[in-house]
Amino acid sequence: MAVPLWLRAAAVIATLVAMLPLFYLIIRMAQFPLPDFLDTVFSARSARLAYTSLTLTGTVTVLCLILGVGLAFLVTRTQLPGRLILGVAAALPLAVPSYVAAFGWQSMNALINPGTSFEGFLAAAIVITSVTYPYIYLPVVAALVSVDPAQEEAARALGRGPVDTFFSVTVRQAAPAITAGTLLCAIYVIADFGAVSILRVDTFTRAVFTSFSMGFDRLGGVALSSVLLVFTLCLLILEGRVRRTGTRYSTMSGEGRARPARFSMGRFTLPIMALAWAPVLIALAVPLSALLVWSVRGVSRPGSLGEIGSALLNSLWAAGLAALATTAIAIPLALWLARRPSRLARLLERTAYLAHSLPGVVIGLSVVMLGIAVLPALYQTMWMLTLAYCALMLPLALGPVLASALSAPPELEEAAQSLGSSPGAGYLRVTLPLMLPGILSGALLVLLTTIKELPATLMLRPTGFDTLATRLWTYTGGESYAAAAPFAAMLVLVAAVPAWMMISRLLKEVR
Amino acid sequence: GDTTEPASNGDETSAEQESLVLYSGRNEELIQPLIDTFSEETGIEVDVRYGGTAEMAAQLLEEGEGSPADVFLAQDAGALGAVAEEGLFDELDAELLDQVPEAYRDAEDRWVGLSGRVRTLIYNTDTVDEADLPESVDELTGSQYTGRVGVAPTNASFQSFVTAHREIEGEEATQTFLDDLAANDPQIREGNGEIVTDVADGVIDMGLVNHYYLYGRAKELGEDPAELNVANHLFSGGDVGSLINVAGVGVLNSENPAAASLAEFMLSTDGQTYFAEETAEYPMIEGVEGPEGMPSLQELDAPDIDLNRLDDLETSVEMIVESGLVG
Amino acid sequence: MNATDNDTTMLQVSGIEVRFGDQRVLHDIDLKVRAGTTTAIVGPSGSGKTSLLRVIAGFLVPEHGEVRLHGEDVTSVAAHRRSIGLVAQDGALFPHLDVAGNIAFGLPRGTSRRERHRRVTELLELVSLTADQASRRPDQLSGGQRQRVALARALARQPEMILLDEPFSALDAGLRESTRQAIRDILRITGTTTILVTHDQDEALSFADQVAVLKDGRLRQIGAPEEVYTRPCDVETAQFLGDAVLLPGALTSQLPGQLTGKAGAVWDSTTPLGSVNVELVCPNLATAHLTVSGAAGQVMLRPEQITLSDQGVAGTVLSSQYFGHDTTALVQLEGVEAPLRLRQLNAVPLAAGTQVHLAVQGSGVFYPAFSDCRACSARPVPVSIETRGATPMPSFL
Amino acid sequence: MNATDNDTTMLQVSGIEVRFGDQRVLHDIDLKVRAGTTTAIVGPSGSGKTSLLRVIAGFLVPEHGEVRLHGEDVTSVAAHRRSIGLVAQDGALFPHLDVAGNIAFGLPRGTSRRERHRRVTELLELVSLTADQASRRPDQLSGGQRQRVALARALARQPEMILLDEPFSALDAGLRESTRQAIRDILRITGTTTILVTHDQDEALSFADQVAVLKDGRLRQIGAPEEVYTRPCDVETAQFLGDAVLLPGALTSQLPGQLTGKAGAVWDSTTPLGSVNVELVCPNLATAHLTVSGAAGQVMLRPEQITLSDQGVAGTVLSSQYFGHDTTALVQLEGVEAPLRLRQLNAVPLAAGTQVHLAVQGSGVFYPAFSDCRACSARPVPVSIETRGATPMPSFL
Ligand SMILES: Nc1ncnc2c1ncn2[C@@H]1O[C@H](COP(=O)(O)OP(=O)(O)OP(=O)(O)O)[C@@H](O)[C@H]1O
Ligand SMILES: Nc1ncnc2c1ncn2[C@@H]1O[C@H](COP(=O)(O)OP(=O)(O)OP(=O)(O)O)[C@@H](O)[C@H]1O
Ligand SMILES: [Fe+3]
Ligand SMILES: [Mg+2]
Ligand SMILES: [Mg+2]
Repeated sequence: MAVPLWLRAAAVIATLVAMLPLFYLIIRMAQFPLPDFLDTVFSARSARLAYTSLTLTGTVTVLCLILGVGLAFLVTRTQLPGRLILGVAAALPLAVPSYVAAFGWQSMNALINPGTSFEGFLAAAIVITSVTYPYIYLPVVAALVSVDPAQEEAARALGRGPVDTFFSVTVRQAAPAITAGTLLCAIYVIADFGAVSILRVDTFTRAVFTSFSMGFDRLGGVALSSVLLVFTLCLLILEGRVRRTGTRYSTMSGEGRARPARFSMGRFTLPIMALAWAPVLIALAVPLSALLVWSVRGVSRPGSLGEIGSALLNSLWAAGLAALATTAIAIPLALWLARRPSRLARLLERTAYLAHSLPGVVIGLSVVMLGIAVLPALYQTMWMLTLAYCALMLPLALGPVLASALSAPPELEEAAQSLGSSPGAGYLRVTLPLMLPGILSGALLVLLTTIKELPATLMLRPTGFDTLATRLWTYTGGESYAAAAPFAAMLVLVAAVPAWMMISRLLKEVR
Repeated sequence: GDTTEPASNGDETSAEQESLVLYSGRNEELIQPLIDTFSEETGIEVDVRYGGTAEMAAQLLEEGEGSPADVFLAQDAGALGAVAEEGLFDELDAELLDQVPEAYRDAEDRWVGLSGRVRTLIYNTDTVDEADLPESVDELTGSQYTGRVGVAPTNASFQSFVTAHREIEGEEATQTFLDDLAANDPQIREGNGEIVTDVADGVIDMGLVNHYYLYGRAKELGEDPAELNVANHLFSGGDVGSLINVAGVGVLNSENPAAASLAEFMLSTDGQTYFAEETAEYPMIEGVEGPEGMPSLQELDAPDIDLNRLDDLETSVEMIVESGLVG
Repeated sequence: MNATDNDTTMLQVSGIEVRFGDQRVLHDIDLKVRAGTTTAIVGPSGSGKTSLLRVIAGFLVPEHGEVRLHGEDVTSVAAHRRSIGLVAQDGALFPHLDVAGNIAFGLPRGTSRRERHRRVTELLELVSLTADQASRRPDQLSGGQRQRVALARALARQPEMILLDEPFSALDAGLRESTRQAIRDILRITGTTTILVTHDQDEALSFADQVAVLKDGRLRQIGAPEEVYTRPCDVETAQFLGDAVLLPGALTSQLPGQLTGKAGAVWDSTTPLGSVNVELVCPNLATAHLTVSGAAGQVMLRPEQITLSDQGVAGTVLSSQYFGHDTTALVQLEGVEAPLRLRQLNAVPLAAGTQVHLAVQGSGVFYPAFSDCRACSARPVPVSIETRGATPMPSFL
Repeated sequence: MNATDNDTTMLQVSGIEVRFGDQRVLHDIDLKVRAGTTTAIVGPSGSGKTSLLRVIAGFLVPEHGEVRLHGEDVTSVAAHRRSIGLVAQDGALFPHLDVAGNIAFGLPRGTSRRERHRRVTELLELVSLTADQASRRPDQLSGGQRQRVALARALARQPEMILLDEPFSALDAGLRESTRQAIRDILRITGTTTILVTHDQDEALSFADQVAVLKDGRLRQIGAPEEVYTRPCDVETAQFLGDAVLLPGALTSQLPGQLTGKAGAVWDSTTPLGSVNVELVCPNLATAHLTVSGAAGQVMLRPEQITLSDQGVAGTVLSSQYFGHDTTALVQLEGVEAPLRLRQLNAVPLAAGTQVHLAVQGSGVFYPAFSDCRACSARPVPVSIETRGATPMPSFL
């Protein structure tokens, strides 16, 4: 069915606005003298950084895949005792910012093995994996919950055992979700700064940051960012290859489907439970107990409850606005992609991922330039901050919103028109309500990621506007770990709420 | 303060002018109480943005002339130099500048130091014998220190130190020093704070930091600085290892008289005493006590260097990168 | 209710042509529907039925041709501005609204709360649903109930015309017939002009006043149900509308009272089942030289026209199938290649190998072996496993 | 091919009981299937057909009862270790594999490449698919082709037994019959024991050697197709298997040669259509006092048993429906409340208002008005719009 012109226009405008920071990068790159650019980009150091970045991304992504898919399988397809609690707990590490996790691991290491240091490639891989795997786990749970169980039964009736069936049939059905999650996860690793800087692994993103702090070399930072974009482009092309076209609309009737068989683990129950719980517990317990240790050991005390309260409210306000705006941008683009994916629509979608792979400081600087040059009145207001968040978070919202648009049957829009609704009213009265679960998931994901965001927030927040993340930064910067602890705890707690909401909605299906 | 410029639209100017925007690259915990006192005393409202010194400098450079900032408070002279180079700072009042020794301010009067910090070698008193400590920073490349020294090469203080090294010892000697240091299995850290923590925890034996980290740690732990298991070691004989650097301030919008008032306040006895007490840094004006347990600014056998020349960070950074200290 | 004027043409579709890319999906479609009547469009899967409906509803703009409602050209009027209701195959109920919400969806925007309630109650009653069911969600309804809600929703707007796209195919056999009857009654009561798309010929024949047969994007035949079933214009149509027995035959002499070589002429013919009266059906069959005595072709009979009779032609039963209400048997005649099918009501299935004697009741249809008719293609159709007809035996494993 | 030994019991299911939470879905099911035969399980939606199939396939472990294959108890053997193939309603083809990949999926793991290719080719041929179609994706196939791929995939494993869960319901009427016939032929050729689940009684009656009627989780009747159609054990079963004409009746006298009050006894009865021979069908109907002369009840006839006859009882035609191959008419008799339906083959529909005279052919079935039988419930069933039977007229808008 045709996509109304205004909808396409809305999608283009909204997405372009969200993509403005990318233009900055291009403008800045053009200003950078070509020989210097080439020198910076094609140097031995670059090669070293690229090698580290790519191996770290590869390692973390593989670890996340194993962890994410494995946990999703255990939660949705087995009779493991307590699998629902496991299911919820496994999503919560998403709430832990990578810098808090890295600090936490270091503190715990100092406590347990005094005299040793916790740093380097392996440490970074472990820490980043521990907070990134939910990017794969969540969509895979969603996909596994909706995979047609009839196919699994067909495989079993053809003589295949449970594990065999999972790998030869189930995983293949969940493949689009898995690749999409893997993409997000890989891009996250590429753009992560907090953990790699604390754990001292030299990646490209860290190099971008250091070129800002070493000699205030903006252009060098920008030049290096272009390499990040190239990495992401490669990933996007790779994912585009793997991603299957052809969309399946969900059945409208909602008739009770058979539930997938859930396997008993027999005598392996205990070892498997241990294996499943270990990473989840470690990912959660290490940073949380570090916070506890901080607050017990230090003498610095946080300000009043009021300070925590206002930081919390500010966080929620900023992240809520970001979630609202980002999903609002994602909706027309998702509808367009779902109904009539033209080349332009697909291009816009891919571009959305590009910005997500840039370090927050680059996005921050680009919005600074934009604000000063174009909209000085809005500079350092919530609007500019929200714009930066939109640019950073769009792919997070786009994923679930697009999935829900794909599963909202287009026939219903025609039905609405045949009942006298104009196409626009049809979207509003029928499609949007049906997309609500996906819109909610997207908004929640943006919300919880925005709460954790720091570099762009610091640069663009209205003067005097303190969020949990900036407060945490203030106190850790002043070495006041005890004062920082409640903010970190609050940050994890607040982010855990959307994480919990998302996963519990999914797990309703496998109860 | 007085309005130097005739008010353009009549009536409500003075109330309007009594506020200013401060970009602070220094920590809020440290700065905010001082600002609060300033506001109380002068009635001038200060909107402070806090951020990292480097990120703020980048942001200021990006904002250019359109920046809403009136004053920039920076952690180190290099950042001030970078912003000054872009021509974003206005000239400061000579009367104000005269209070500060020439060594600690910009030659072209674009910024002024507010507090001084000394590079030291912090060491763990349990694992290191005082006698084993080096006389000069260059000795750290020796084999007896292999794998024992913490360095934060991406930190601005370290970069300023390298710049000073170049000024005093020459480019070649500096490159050799950096190469040898990099070859001596240094313990690379992101910041000074981490080096101090690791020295105290016994992860590493010693590290190149600023003097006041010791005091910060004592404060956080609620202990007497002298009781800690870490101590500052000063290089002697004007060794470049004990460079004195400053945190300072520059004014971006001198049309706002409140900006000058703030700089003035920070260089007042009250302001300087605050810095000395809170951060254990060296005050810049005469008549205010320096940190307890440290030699005074005059007593310090500091290298003879013009801080104005520390703004050429670019070459230093190149050399650091070249040496491989930064990945 | 509007549109009860029985003598007007409600809808006139002419010269419609639709393409998807290179593929022409509808060719030169002409169709006239009178107010208050029911038209069934039948045809195999992919023949273009849904496309034609979408042209009428306004979701598809044809390349050529025009759609007139009450004589007014609406070809380029947007779907929501035509007074045409559409009921999709599975009802397409809005899953986020309850039954009452779904029905009220079609009411005009300004309708007051009270009026809305009144209309919904009225419509619920019309489709025999209880007030208790009004607050259910679509997924709590049975298939038949869902269909009726979809119909009520479409009727809420009081459209002049309603289009039903295979409304019963999702229902099981038992439900299908009762739902079909209920809906037919409702449409009669409200006097709504209806077009029903189906690929079930039983449904088309029993539901409609007029049946239009679509094949490969062309309208092959339009007529009353009895006419298209007993006098299909070509072999394919014959096979689509039910089991067809095809016998080689030759015309012998024309029966008196008809024009020579014209459609409607009745001839006598010889077939392996003896002498059978046959009709010439194609209106375009104006080539007299094909319909002379001795002209060869195919004679089409329906299996229920073949009866057991002591004086009939002898044959052997190959197999038989029991359907409860009737039984079919495949019988091999001497000298005829393909076995022929006969249908018996209320009979015990004939055992394979039984010797039977067959006679013909009523008249058949004659298709000349060669025809230069352009409208229909009366060549013998290759019988594949997909078409309704004899099934080739698969080769052994 | 395995399992061609015709005299053995392949599958024996006994005392099966299945619960979902509080709801008992299957009650005490006993079923015996002989090797090489085809059994159809019919029943309305929700009656438990799929659940029974899932118990047999091993996807559902029953609360009570056991499943025996070749006499061996497999009740708790995992699904993939039973040699039972399953073809789900929509085929459940793997969308990520092409046709050949889907078929090869069922081959044993160690199969060599060449052998794999050979078997796939063989199976493709068996289900009449071309090599060209082997590389298509499932979504590029028509519904009928998909069903045949699903069957080939299930047959690749050479299972002793194959379970078909409503395999034809997704197909349109034309395709359905040809696919049905093709699959029946394949199953016969391979000698595979088959259980077919359906809610289409035509399909059950024409496809199977044995029909089992399931209602509300209980097996109501098991028997040959003719038996369950002509002698259904109760009114509900009668209505489920086709149109049923129910007349009030009273027994008059038993015909000689049968045991009094036993199943199979034939009596004479009086009905509004005159004297009709009726049979007593329920094997549990051992209560002689209910089957004495004068006992009242219902007489069930099939519409095709009622014929037009000059000497018959007079009635008025209310309406008639044309189905092509046959025509049904609703006739109102004097003094009988519900109109009765009659079916005519090869006839012109009777116009409403026509006076007709009706007679009965063959014998009917008698259901006593009250029965204390526990196995079946021979009470009159309330006729709703959902059940196959007369449709109440909806009230006017
Ligand atoms: N959007 C489209 N793009 C390209 N081809 C189309 C499209 N819609 C339909 N077709 C093609 O047009 C032809 C007619 O389709 P249509 O849906 O009208 O058939 P139909 O008679 O309704 O079939 P069915 O009984 O299967 O519903 C088919 O060959 C189909 O593949
Ligand atoms: N997993 C389940 N949980 C709870 N109830 C179930 C489940 N599966 C089936 N049921 C219930 O069991 C009953 C029998 O279901 P079953 O699927 O066996 O019926 P069926 O005869 O196959 O129906 P249909 O013809 O609609 O396929 C139904 O009432 C259904 O709602
Ligand atoms: Fe009984
Ligand atoms: Mg269609
Ligand atoms: Mg079922």
